[in-house]
Amino acid sequence: MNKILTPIMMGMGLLGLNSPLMAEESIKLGVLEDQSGDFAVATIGKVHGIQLATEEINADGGIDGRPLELVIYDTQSDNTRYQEFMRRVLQRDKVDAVFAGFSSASREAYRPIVDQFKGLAFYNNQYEGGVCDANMIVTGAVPEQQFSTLIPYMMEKYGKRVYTIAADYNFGQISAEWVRDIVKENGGEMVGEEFIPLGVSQFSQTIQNIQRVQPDFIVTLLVGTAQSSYYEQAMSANLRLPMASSVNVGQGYEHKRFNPPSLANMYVTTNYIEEVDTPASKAFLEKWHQKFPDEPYVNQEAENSYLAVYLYKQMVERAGSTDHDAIRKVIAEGDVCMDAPEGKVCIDPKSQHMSHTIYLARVGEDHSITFPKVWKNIKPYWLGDAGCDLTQSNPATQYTPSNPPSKN
Amino acid sequence: MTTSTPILETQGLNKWFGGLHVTNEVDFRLDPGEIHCLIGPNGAGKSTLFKLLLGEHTPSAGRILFEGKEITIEPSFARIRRGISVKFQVPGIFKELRVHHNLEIALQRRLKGDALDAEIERLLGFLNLREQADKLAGALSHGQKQWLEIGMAVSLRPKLLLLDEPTAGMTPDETHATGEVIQALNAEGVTVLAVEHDMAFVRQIAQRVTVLHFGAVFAQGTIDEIVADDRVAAIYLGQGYD
Amino acid sequence: MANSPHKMLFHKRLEGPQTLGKGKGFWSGFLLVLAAACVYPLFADGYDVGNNVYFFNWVFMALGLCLIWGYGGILSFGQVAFFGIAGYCYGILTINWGAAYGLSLVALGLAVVVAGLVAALLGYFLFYGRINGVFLGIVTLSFTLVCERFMAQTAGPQWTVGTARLNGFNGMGGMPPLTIPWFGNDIILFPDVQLYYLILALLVAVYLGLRVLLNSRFGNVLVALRDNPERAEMLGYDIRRYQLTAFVIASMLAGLSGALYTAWGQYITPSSMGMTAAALPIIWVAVGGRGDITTTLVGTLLVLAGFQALTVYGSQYALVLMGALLVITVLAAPQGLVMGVVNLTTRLWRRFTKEARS
Amino acid sequence: MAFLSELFAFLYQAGDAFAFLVLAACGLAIVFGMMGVINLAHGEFILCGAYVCATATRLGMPLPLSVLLGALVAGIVGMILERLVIRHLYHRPLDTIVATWGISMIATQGTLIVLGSTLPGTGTPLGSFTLGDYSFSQYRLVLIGTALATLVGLYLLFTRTRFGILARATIQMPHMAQALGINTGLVYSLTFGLGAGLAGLAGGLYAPTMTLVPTMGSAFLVEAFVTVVVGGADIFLGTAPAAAILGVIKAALTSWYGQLAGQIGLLLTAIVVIRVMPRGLSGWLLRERG
Repeated sequence: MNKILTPIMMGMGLLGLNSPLMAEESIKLGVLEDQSGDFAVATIGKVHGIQLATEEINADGGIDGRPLELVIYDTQSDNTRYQEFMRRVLQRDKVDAVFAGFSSASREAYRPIVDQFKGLAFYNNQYEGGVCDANMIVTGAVPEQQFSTLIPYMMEKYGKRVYTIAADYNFGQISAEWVRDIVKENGGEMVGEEFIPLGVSQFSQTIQNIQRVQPDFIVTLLVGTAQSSYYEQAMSANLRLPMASSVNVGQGYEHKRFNPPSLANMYVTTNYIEEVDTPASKAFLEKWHQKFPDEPYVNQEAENSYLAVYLYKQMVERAGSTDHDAIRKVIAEGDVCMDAPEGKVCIDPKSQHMSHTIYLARVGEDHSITFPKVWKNIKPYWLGDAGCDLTQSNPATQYTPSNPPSKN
Repeated sequence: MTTSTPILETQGLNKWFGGLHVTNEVDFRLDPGEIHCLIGPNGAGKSTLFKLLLGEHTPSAGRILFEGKEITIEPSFARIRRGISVKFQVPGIFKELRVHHNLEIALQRRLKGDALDAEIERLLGFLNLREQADKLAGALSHGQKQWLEIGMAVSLRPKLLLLDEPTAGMTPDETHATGEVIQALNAEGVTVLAVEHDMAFVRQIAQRVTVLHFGAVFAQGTIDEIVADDRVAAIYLGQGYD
Repeated sequence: MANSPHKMLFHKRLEGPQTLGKGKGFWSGFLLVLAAACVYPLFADGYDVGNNVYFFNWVFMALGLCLIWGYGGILSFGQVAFFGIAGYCYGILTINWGAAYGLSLVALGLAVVVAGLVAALLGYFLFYGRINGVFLGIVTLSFTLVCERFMAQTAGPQWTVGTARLNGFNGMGGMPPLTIPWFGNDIILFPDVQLYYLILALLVAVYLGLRVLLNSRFGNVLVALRDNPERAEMLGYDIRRYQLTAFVIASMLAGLSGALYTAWGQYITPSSMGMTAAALPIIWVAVGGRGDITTTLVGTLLVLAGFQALTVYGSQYALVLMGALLVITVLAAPQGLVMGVVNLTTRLWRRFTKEARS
Repeated sequence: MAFLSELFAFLYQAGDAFAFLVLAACGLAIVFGMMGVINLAHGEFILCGAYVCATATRLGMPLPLSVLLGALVAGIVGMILERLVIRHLYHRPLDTIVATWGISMIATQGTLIVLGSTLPGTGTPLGSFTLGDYSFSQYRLVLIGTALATLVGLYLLFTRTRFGILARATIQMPHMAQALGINTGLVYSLTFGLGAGLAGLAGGLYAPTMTLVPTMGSAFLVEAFVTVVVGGADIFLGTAPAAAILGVIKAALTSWYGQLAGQIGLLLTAIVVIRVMPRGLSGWLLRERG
């Protein structure tokens, strides 16, 4: 049994947990995040967010008097590790809930296992949307929240000729589909759409293709460190068109990492970034930096992860147990809300996704951030409208706009 | 003798490597049952001719016939199955495998079960390698490696045996013994074509000799005729004839 | 050995020059380990059993790679391509057919066959084109990367086979696990005790089957052509055919791994055919000892368990330690760590018995 | 004019792809072609060059010097690794794959642990110029020029200098070279160091244009391998023409069918070329001479 305890002890060592709370039976949370490999840039903050929330909750008496315990594994940006460790936390460590996954592929890798063992998993990432699964709670933003705000704003401000470059996989393709539909609805025109395989780092040709058609603005849905080389290369070829994105800045804090002005004039919709200038946000940041003084950036996923722990606390306290059916009954009441650092958020009972405050962040010439617009209480409406209703049935499937739930 | 179907025949055989003409219009006949030696100075094209006969190179032009059937573009293994066998100049054995295992691999296409074991035993005795049967072939002495390879080549029961400098690196005694083995095989009906430098050895075994020079057939005849040919002496003198 | 009389053919083939381990000692040890493996689930929890099934899944691919690389001298960097192809096949077939009436087992078989057919096609191209050495490694690597990149962009709805969506980079899910029809009450093989016994049985069958194959005439030719292909050809063997056969068998084993993995996790992704995934089987086989299937089997299980433990306890240092393990293996125990240990103990044992005798 | 600017645009793209392939591949080609070592840690030498270059630039060193410093450091690291690891593996080419893979894992993850998940960039120097409808980065022209200069430099190095001649002699006839009193160990070290240094050069040159992360080397590796395989063992008769051909193929496919076609086309070209010319372009050009 020693084997199992070690990572838990490590987790607690980090949290400085030796309080008398230990006497009570603890609530265990599994944390599977990529602390090494390709995705580490954006995910280490997620683990910190969970640790910070856990420490605060434990200092405040735990959940219903029971302390929180973290079981943390490094999934190395490797899907097979998610499969191994999801089984481990559910079967061996018998955790009450799991916070897991950065890439959608990793989520799809562990989802069958969560479903098999009737686990409860929080996916705290912005993603392409569409997961309709009773065992999943998604706290990240989805395309309808980010694009239904961003694209009309951009079209109004810059014009109706739009060019999309997107990573050539599910996230990019589905997001591009959303952009296409919204552009059409608003009477605009897609003058180009280009999909870039993951791992591509050379963009001269793409830059030329864009120059050929002269769009009013570009939607950049590029993912991964190799693809983010695009901005530097576009800048050096003097391609200075306005850009719109749902994925940059808010996740990989490119405006901090790249030399200005390569990201100048980029507009991003995000549910949180550390520049958000509200009292709640400032207080949150202060706590964060006290605990993790070297944190390079607090991104939207870090905040999602932080608030997810509090949401879980609220649901368990209202349900009076960690039992999943009891928790889902609480969700079905439709008022699981909290005041998060970003503002008020609520869980939508139909899709178990979350409503957000959406900030429009604009990157300036010197890579400073301004917020020309803020939308409050933007709901994840699409899944519910399309026919996913987890209070009625659990299809445990991921839908896309071109592959919606069958209505019957 | 030339009236019967030759066991091996080449017609107008040519091979170019880039601009290099290494086999030049070679018309060559080998009669069944003879021991024939191929000589010529270094770079005369002997090895290339061997490789063409074995199918390791494909000719640029010309035909190769074995027992009257065309084999010009047949892959090597198919030629071996027709009854050609070869012993390479650098011993071609399986160095990482044990000696008896080498022989087993050579024999297993023809024999199996007890007959295979018996034949391995017989060959080990014949090759004087019984004590080394469980050694790795790579650990044998040079002479023993040569013998092992001859054993493997012979175990295919070939009709035609190609020998590429079979006595290279051997002591005079070993050389002589090798000659006797070749003659014994020949007596059992195996046709032999050997590339050889050692003229004493050629004299010991050869019934006919072909001289190659610049890739072409330069002279052909018995060993005495060849030795008497001043032109042959001249091309060899240019090369340092020993 | 040369004059050992031929015993029963099967027995003779189970042990021989190409495989380590012979005689009563080895086989009683083998039975002991097998018995231990059989009763093990009685003493372990569901997680450990399922985790072991996960490890077993990969061993088939490692054994296949050992066959072509260790015995045939052909380093294929692309075995994971067949892993992925069979995995996707299993997914497509079972999503369309369902798992009733033993159809999931039929799908497993078909997936392996498809992997074999693709391997036959690619192998024909390679071996009959006389491509070998490092070039073969690069072509097979390119092949698997093409497969990966192609599958990664199949997220759109147009990439659907029957009712199965390929689903691009996110991977295909939703296929049923292996299911055995049982008098109207199907046994669903979730990664637990039942699946454990099925995979264990398969593993024993494949292991013994490979031993027989390797000690047969086929195995003889395979090691011969690794050692000296020219000589092997000049003994009348069509070495291309032997290489191709070995490659197809190895690829079918990789396919078996892939289909089992897909059934195990109900999930398969293009990353299974990526660069990192491609290197893993080579690491297992190299560290274990590619020269022998037993050391490969043991080594693969040890490396898999070791790397997992490193990831659990070594956190971010795991990858560094794995890398160091590889470099040290290659430098200090070129035949593989397990093989090195075997050799060392044999040597010590000989010395010990010699001293005891004198 | 429109036609001319389109033509220039295409040539610029092909040249850009060519430069990337040449710079990514030439270090690998030397190590593989001359020493028979498959260096899977090639990408990590590129990483080393890029990181050193970026750091030096941030500390105020002019970019050309930083690039050279990156190449130098990568070269020295390469020589050390040759001494410690590669040297013991010359007779086991397949084992070099395994060992260098291990080194690559250590280097990538080690960089992540020590230096963090990313390094700030330095920005691309020089400006842009406009021709017709398009504007182009001037730095890319510098890259193309550097690629050509590197090829010329290597040619001179191997044909005109004592090191080059000794290196070729040593690698073709190691025993003979040893008998002649050449320090063959040193020659091997220097050759491997040269390969690593060229990788570092590529890293330094591309550092301003890319995101600097520990895994950045992998962006180069596959394309470098494809170029070397298509080219075969000889860098001048192989790598350079292969890079040119592949550059044109990639630029054409990317411009007509998108990036995916460019990527897959590159890999398929490699497979077909190997089938038709098992020893690469240079093997085909020098075919069967030996």
